[in-house]
Amino acid sequence: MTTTPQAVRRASPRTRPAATTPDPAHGLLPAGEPVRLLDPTGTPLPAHPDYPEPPAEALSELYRRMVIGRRFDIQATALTKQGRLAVYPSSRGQEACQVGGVLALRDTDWVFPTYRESMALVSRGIDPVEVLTLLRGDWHCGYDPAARRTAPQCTPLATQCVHAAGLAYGEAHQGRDTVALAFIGDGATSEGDFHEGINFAAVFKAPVVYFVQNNRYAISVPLSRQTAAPSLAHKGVGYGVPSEQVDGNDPIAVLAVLTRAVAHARAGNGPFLVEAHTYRMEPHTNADDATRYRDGAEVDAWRDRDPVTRLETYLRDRGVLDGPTAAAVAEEAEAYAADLRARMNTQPAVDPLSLFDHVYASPTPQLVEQREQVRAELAAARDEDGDA
Amino acid sequence: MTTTPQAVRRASPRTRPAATTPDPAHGLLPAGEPVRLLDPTGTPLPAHPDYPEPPAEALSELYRRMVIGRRFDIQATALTKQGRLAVYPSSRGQEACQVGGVLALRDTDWVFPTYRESMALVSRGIDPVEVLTLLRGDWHCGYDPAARRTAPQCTPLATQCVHAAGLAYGEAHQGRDTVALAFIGDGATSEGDFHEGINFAAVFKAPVVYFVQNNRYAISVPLSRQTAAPSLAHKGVGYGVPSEQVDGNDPIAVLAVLTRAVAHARAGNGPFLVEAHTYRMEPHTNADDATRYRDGAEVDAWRDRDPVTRLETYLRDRGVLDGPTAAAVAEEAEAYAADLRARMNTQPAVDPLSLFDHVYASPTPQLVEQREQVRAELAAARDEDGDA
Amino acid sequence: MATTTMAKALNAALADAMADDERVLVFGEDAGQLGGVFRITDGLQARFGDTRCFDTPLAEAGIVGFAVGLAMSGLRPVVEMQFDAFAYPAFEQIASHVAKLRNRTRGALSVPIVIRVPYAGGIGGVEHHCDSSEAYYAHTPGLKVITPATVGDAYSLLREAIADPDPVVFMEPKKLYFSSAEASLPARTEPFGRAVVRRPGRDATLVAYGPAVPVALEAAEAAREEGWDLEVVDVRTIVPFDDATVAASVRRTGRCVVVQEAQGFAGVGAEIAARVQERCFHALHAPVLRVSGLDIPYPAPMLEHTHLPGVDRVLDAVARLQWDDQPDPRWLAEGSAA
Amino acid sequence: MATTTMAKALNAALADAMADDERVLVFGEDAGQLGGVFRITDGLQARFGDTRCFDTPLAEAGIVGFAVGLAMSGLRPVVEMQFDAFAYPAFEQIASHVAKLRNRTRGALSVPIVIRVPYAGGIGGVEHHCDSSEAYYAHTPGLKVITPATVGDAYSLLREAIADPDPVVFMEPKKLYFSSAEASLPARTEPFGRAVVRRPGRDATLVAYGPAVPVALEAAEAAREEGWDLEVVDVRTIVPFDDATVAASVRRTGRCVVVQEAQGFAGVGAEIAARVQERCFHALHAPVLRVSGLDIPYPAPMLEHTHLPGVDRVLDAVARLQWDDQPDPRWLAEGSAA
Ligand SMILES: Cc1ncc(C[n+]2csc(CCOP(=O)(O)OP(=O)(O)O)c2C)c(N)n1
Ligand SMILES: Cc1ncc(C[n+]2csc(CCOP(=O)(O)OP(=O)(O)O)c2C)c(N)n1
Ligand SMILES: [Mg+2]
Ligand SMILES: [Mg+2]
Repeated sequence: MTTTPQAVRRASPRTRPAATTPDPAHGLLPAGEPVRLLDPTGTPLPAHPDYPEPPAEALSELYRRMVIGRRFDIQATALTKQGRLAVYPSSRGQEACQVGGVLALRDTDWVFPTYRESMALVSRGIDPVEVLTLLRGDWHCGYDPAARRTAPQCTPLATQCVHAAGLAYGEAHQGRDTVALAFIGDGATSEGDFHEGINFAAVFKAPVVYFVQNNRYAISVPLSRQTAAPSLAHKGVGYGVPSEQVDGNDPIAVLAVLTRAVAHARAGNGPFLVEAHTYRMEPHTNADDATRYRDGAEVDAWRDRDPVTRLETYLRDRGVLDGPTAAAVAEEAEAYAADLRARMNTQPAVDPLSLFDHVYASPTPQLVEQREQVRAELAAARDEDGDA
Repeated sequence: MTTTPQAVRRASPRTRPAATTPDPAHGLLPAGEPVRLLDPTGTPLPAHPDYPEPPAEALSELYRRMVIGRRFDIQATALTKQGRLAVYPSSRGQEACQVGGVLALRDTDWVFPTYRESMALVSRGIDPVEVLTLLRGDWHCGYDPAARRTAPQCTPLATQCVHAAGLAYGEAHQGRDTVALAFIGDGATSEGDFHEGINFAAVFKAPVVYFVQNNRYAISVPLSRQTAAPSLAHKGVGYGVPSEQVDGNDPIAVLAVLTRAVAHARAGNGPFLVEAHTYRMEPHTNADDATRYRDGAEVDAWRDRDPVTRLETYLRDRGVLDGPTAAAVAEEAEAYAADLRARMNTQPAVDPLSLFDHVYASPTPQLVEQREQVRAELAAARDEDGDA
Repeated sequence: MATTTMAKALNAALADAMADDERVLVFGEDAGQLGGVFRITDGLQARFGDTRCFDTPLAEAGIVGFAVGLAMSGLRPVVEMQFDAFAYPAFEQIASHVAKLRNRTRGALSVPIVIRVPYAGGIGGVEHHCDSSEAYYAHTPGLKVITPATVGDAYSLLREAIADPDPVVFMEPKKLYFSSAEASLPARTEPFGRAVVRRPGRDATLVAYGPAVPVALEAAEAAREEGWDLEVVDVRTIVPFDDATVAASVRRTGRCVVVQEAQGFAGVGAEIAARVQERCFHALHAPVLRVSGLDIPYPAPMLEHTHLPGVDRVLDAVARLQWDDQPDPRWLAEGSAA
Repeated sequence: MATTTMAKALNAALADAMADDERVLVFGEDAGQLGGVFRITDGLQARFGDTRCFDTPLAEAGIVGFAVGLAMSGLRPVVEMQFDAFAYPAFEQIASHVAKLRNRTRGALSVPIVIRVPYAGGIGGVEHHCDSSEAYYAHTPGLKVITPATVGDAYSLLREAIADPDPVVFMEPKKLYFSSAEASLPARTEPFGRAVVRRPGRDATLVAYGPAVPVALEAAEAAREEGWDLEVVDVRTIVPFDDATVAASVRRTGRCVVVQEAQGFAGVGAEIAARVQERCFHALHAPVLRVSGLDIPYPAPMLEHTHLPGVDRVLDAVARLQWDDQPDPRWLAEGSAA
C-alpha cells in the first residue's frame, strides 16, 4: 500500500514543474490519425514505423476469408428476403474488421461477438447454419460456445465487454495464455458496461483486446450524438489502456494493428483498445430504412474504399494474387453460398418440449408441471388435427 | 450530416503524416501534475500561468467556511457517538474541496452532492439540521432541493452524474445560465453512470462541472483497485471533456481551478472534469474500522497537509488574517456547533401516517386502504398503552 | 370514424402533447430523425425541432437519469426504451430515483417522466426483444404502470401519462402496434386507475391486460360455442389497480381466470389472483386460475407460439372452473382435503 | 453445540467451499482485506490469498458480468453485492445473461454463479440500504432464489448454492446476521427446493421466508394466548418453490396467511397466495391473506417499525380468517356477493 500522499510525492514544494515533466499519458494515447498501410485505392503507403506488414500468406488468407465472408453476407441477406431468416444485420463493408479480427487470434483464444459479427464467426470456421440459428429463429445460439471458444452473439449492447474481462482473467488465473477479443460498435461504447468492462480488464490486467468497429452509426444515431471525443480510441487513456485507431477499410492495417494488440495482451500487459474507422454499407438490418438518416452520396463515398477491392488490388499489384487464384477463391465462395442456401432451404424441426430443457440444469417441479400441460395441449391439438 | 468518410478525409493518400499533426487531444488532457498554488506548509508557489489566485475576500470567506465546516463535521461525529445520528460519513480533511466546490458557484447554480457532502451543504447555507435529517433518520432528504437548488444527497453511486447532465441541459434549454456541480468520489468513477453522465453532458454540451474528490479510498478499496489510469482526470479526453487535476488539500488551488471550470461551463463550452487529490482523515463512516485497511503513518502523512492549517498559515503570512479575526471565526464556529447540538438534542416528531403522503402526488386506493389499516393499528396500540 | 393503428395513436398523442405543452421533450435511441424503430416518434423532430425530439447516446441509465435531471429543471420528458430488455440497464435509475424522488423529498421534487417501453412478444423477435417486464415496475412503489390494449386507450392513456404529476412506466404491447381499429382521435377514454369491462358476460370473468386482452376477447368469443358466457375485464392501469371494477365483475360471475403474457411466477397475474380471492372469496365457485407465459426465458421465434398463452390455454383454464361443482382432481392430488 | 451467528455461518460456508474447491473465487466491493461491510468474507483473503478473495472496482454490472466470464472459463464465482439496492445496476447482467445463458446455449454454457445480496431492513439503515428485492429475481426464469432464516440454513444453503450448477441469487436477511443460535457447523439441512415446517400447528398456516420467519414464529407464540395453534412454514427456497410442503400444511389447517417483509404488490407473497388458493381451494375456510411491508419506498429509520410487518399485523390477519365462519364484512363491501 502506498503510504506517501500522491499529490505530495509528485511535486517539489518550491518550484513549478517545467512543461517537460514526463507525460503520464505517454504510450497510452492513440496516434492522432488512424493507422493506414494502404491508400484507399490499394496502393501501399510508406512503411509504418510501428506496424510492419503481415506476411504474404496471412494476407492471402485474409483475402480468401474476406471474399467468402462477403459472399456469405450477401447470401444471408438474400435468405432474409426469402423469409428464411427473421432478421439479418449485415456487415458488408466491414469485411476487413470482421475477418482481420478473428485472423489475429489463435484457436484457443476467445471471441466475444455482437449480433453484427456473423461474418466474423463464419470466418472463424463456425458452421454458417449454426451461426444463423439465432437469426433464423429456431433457437438462440446455434453453436457450442465452449467448443468454439466463441461467446453467443451478444445483443444487449456492451455487456460482452465485461464477460470478456472475466473470461480473460479466469483463463490467466488458471495459467492459460488465452486472449479474449471483444467486438463492439461505436454506439455501444456509450453504455456503462463498456466502461465497466474495460476498467475491470485494466485493473485486473486481463488480456482482452477491445475492438470497436466505428461504422459511424448506431442504427440511425450518428457518431456525433454518441461522443464528443477526438476519437473513441481516446477513451483508452482514461483506463490506463493503450489504444490505437486504424483505417477499418484497410485490411492490412487492421490485421497489423490487431496482431500487435493481441500480442500486447498475450504478453501480460493487460488490455488494448482498437478503434477501426469503417462503414456499414447496408441498413442496420433488413428491417431498417437507412435512407431515412443518410444520403446516397455518403454511401457512395465509402463504396470507393471497398476493403475487398482494396486488398485485391494490392495483392494483384504485388503479385501475391493472380487471376486463377482469384477465380478459385470466387468459386469457393460460390460453393460456400450454395451449400448454405441448400441447407437453409428446409424448415428446421424444433421440439416445443425442448423449451423446458435448459432453463435449469434440471427442471423445477413447476417446469415439470408446465411441461405436462404443454404436452397435453400438443396432444389435444394433434387429435383435433386428426379429426379435421 | 457529414458526408465525407472521416478516415479518408483525414489523411492524404501518398504521404505518411508527420509526427507534427495537430494533437486532437489538445486542450483536453489534464496537466501531468495537480495544480497547486500553495506548498504543503502554506507557502505560496510561483504564480501559475493558468490559474490566478482568487481575490483576498474570497479567500477569507473560504477560510471562514472551512473552519465552520470542520467544526460542523466534528460536531456531527460527536452526535453520532451519542446516538443522535444513525450514521455519519465525515469529510474531515476534504474541507478545501467541500467548501471550495460550493464557493465557486452562484446561488442560482445547482449542486449534486453525495452522502459525503454534508459539509459542502452547510457551507452552501443549508440549515445543518435539515442537512442531517437523512443521517438522523427522521426522513430521507431534509431540505427542499428545489428551493436550495441542491439535489438530495445521493447514495447510489454516480447516479447523480446523469441527473446533473439533465438538469444543466434543461436549464440551458430554458434559457437560464445555470451551472451544475456534481460531486463524486474516486470509487464511484468506476460505475457505468459516471461514464453515461459525463458523456451525455459532453454530447449535449451541458454546463456541468464533474468534481471528483479522489480521497484514495472507496470505503476500504484502494485507488489501485479502482483504476489503472495515470489519473482520473485523464478520463476527460475520452469524452471530449477538458480536465484538470488539483491538489485537493490546497484550498486556493481548488477554488481557482473550480472557478475556471465553472466559467468554462457557464460560457457554453460544455462540461469540465476536475480531479482533486485529497484524503479523508476519518473512517468511511462511524461504522467503519479504517485500521483494517490503512496504517497510521499514511494518515499522519496527510495530517501534515491539513487544508485548514495550510490556508490559515498562508492568510496569516499574507496579512489577510489576523489573530482577532481568526478568533472571531473560531467563535462563530463554536456557536454554530452549539446551536446544532442544542437543536439536535430533541427527538424529532414523525407522524407514521406521513408515510403515505408522498409516494404519489395523491395516494392510490391501495395506499388509502393501507393508511386506514395503519391508523387502526396505531389506535389499537394507543388503547393498549392506555390500558396498561 | 377513421381506421388507425395503435402506433399512429401513440404518435398522435405525443404530437398533441408536444403542441399543447412546450415543456414536453421526447427522446431516446433513434427517436429523432428515424422516428424510432417502431416509428412511434415519426415526424416529431421535423415538426418540433431537434431540441424537443432528439436522439441520445446509447445508454439507457443515461436516458432515464437525464430525464430525471430535466424534470428537476421543470420539463416533462417522455423517453423511449427501444425494447423491453433494453430498459434493464436503467433499472437502478428507475427503482432508486424515478420511483423514489418525490418520497425522498417529501414532495418537494416531483418526477413527471414517462418511460415508454415497447414490451412482450408475438412479433417473431429474436432474444431480448420480447420480454414482459411489467411486474418489475409494478412491484416498485412510486411508479405508475399503464398498458393500453386498444387504439383509443393508447392515445388517451399516453396523454394522461404525460400530464400526470407522477412517473409513469408506459408499457406498449408491441404486437398490437400495427393492428388497426376504428378510432377518432383525440380520444378520451376512462381515466387512470380504472379498469374496463370490454365484454360483458355472466359465467366467468377473464381479467387481462395489454397483449393478453385480445387473446381474452377471442377466447370469450370461442367460449360461446362451449356454452360459456365470459366477461372480459381490461386492467389498463396495473398501478394504481382498480379493485372495485375487477371485484365487482368476479362477484357477479363467481369465477375468474387471470390472463397475462408474462412468465407467471411472481407476476402481475399473481397479484391479481391474490387480490381477487382476498376480496371475493365467498363469491367464488372455484379458485382463481392463472394463464400466463411459461416460466422460461422468452423463446426463439419458431417456438414462441408454444410459450404464448393462446385461446386454447385460456379455454382449458375456464374448463377447470368446476362447472359441475366437482373439484378439479389436481386440487386434491397431494395431501388430504379438509 | 456452540452458539454462533448467521454472519459467522455464512463466513464458514465460504471458507469451507473455498477450501474444498479451488475454483471458488469470492469478490466484490470491500470483500477483500476489509472482509466486507458485514464481515461475511472476513479472513478469506488472508487465508486463501488475494487472487481468490479480492476487491473489485465499484461497478456492480462489472462484478456480475466479470463473474459470468469467470464462470465461462470454468471457475465458480461467488460475488457480494454490498446492499440490496446496489445490485440494481447489475440488473441487465443478471436478467439478460446470468439467468439466460444456459437456455440461450441449449446447455452448452452453464453459469454456476452465486450472487449474495444482503437484503431487507430492520437495522435502522438509511435509504437504499433496506430494499426487499427478492421478487425481481424470483420473477426472472433461470435464477434460483434462496433465502435462509436460520443459522444452519445459512451455512447449508450457501454451500449448496455454491455447488449448484445454476446461478443462485442468495438473499441474506441482514437483520438476522448477528442474531445468534446454537448450531454445529458444517450443518446440512434440507436441500434446495424444500420448505420446512418450523413450528407445527393445527389451526392456520403462516407461510414466511427470510426476515419474516422470526416474525411468524413470534406471532405463532403470541397467538397461543388467543387460543390459536399456528403452523409456521419457512419457504427457504423461493425458486424452486416447494408447493408440496406448503399445500400439505394449508390442507391440514384450512387457513393461511403469507408473511413477507417486502412491499406487497406483485411480490413473492402474491405468488404464494395465488398458488395456495389454486391448490387448496376446497380446504380453505377463508381467503389466503397476506401480510407485508407497505407499498411505499422503504422509509427512514425512525419510521421503519411502522412499515415492517410485525407480530400485531400478523395476528390481525389471523383474526380475519373467519373463525366463526362469518365472512369478513370487507369482502362483501363492494358489489353484491353471489
Ligand atoms: C442495451 C441495449 N440497448 C439498445 C439495443 C438496441 N440496439 C440494437 S443494435 C443498436 C445499435 C448499436 O450500434 P453500434 O454499437 O454502433 O453497433 P452497430 O449496430 O453499428 O454494429 C441498438 C440501439 C440493444 N441491443 N441493447
Ligand atoms: C451503486 C452503489 N454501490 C455500492 C454502494 C455502497 N457504497 C457506499 S459509499 C461506497 C464507497 C464510495 O467510495 P468513493 O466513490 O471513493 O467515495 P467516498 O466514500 O470515498 O467519498 C460504497 C461502495 C452504493 N452506495 N451505491
Ligand atoms: Mg455502429
Ligand atoms: Mg473515495
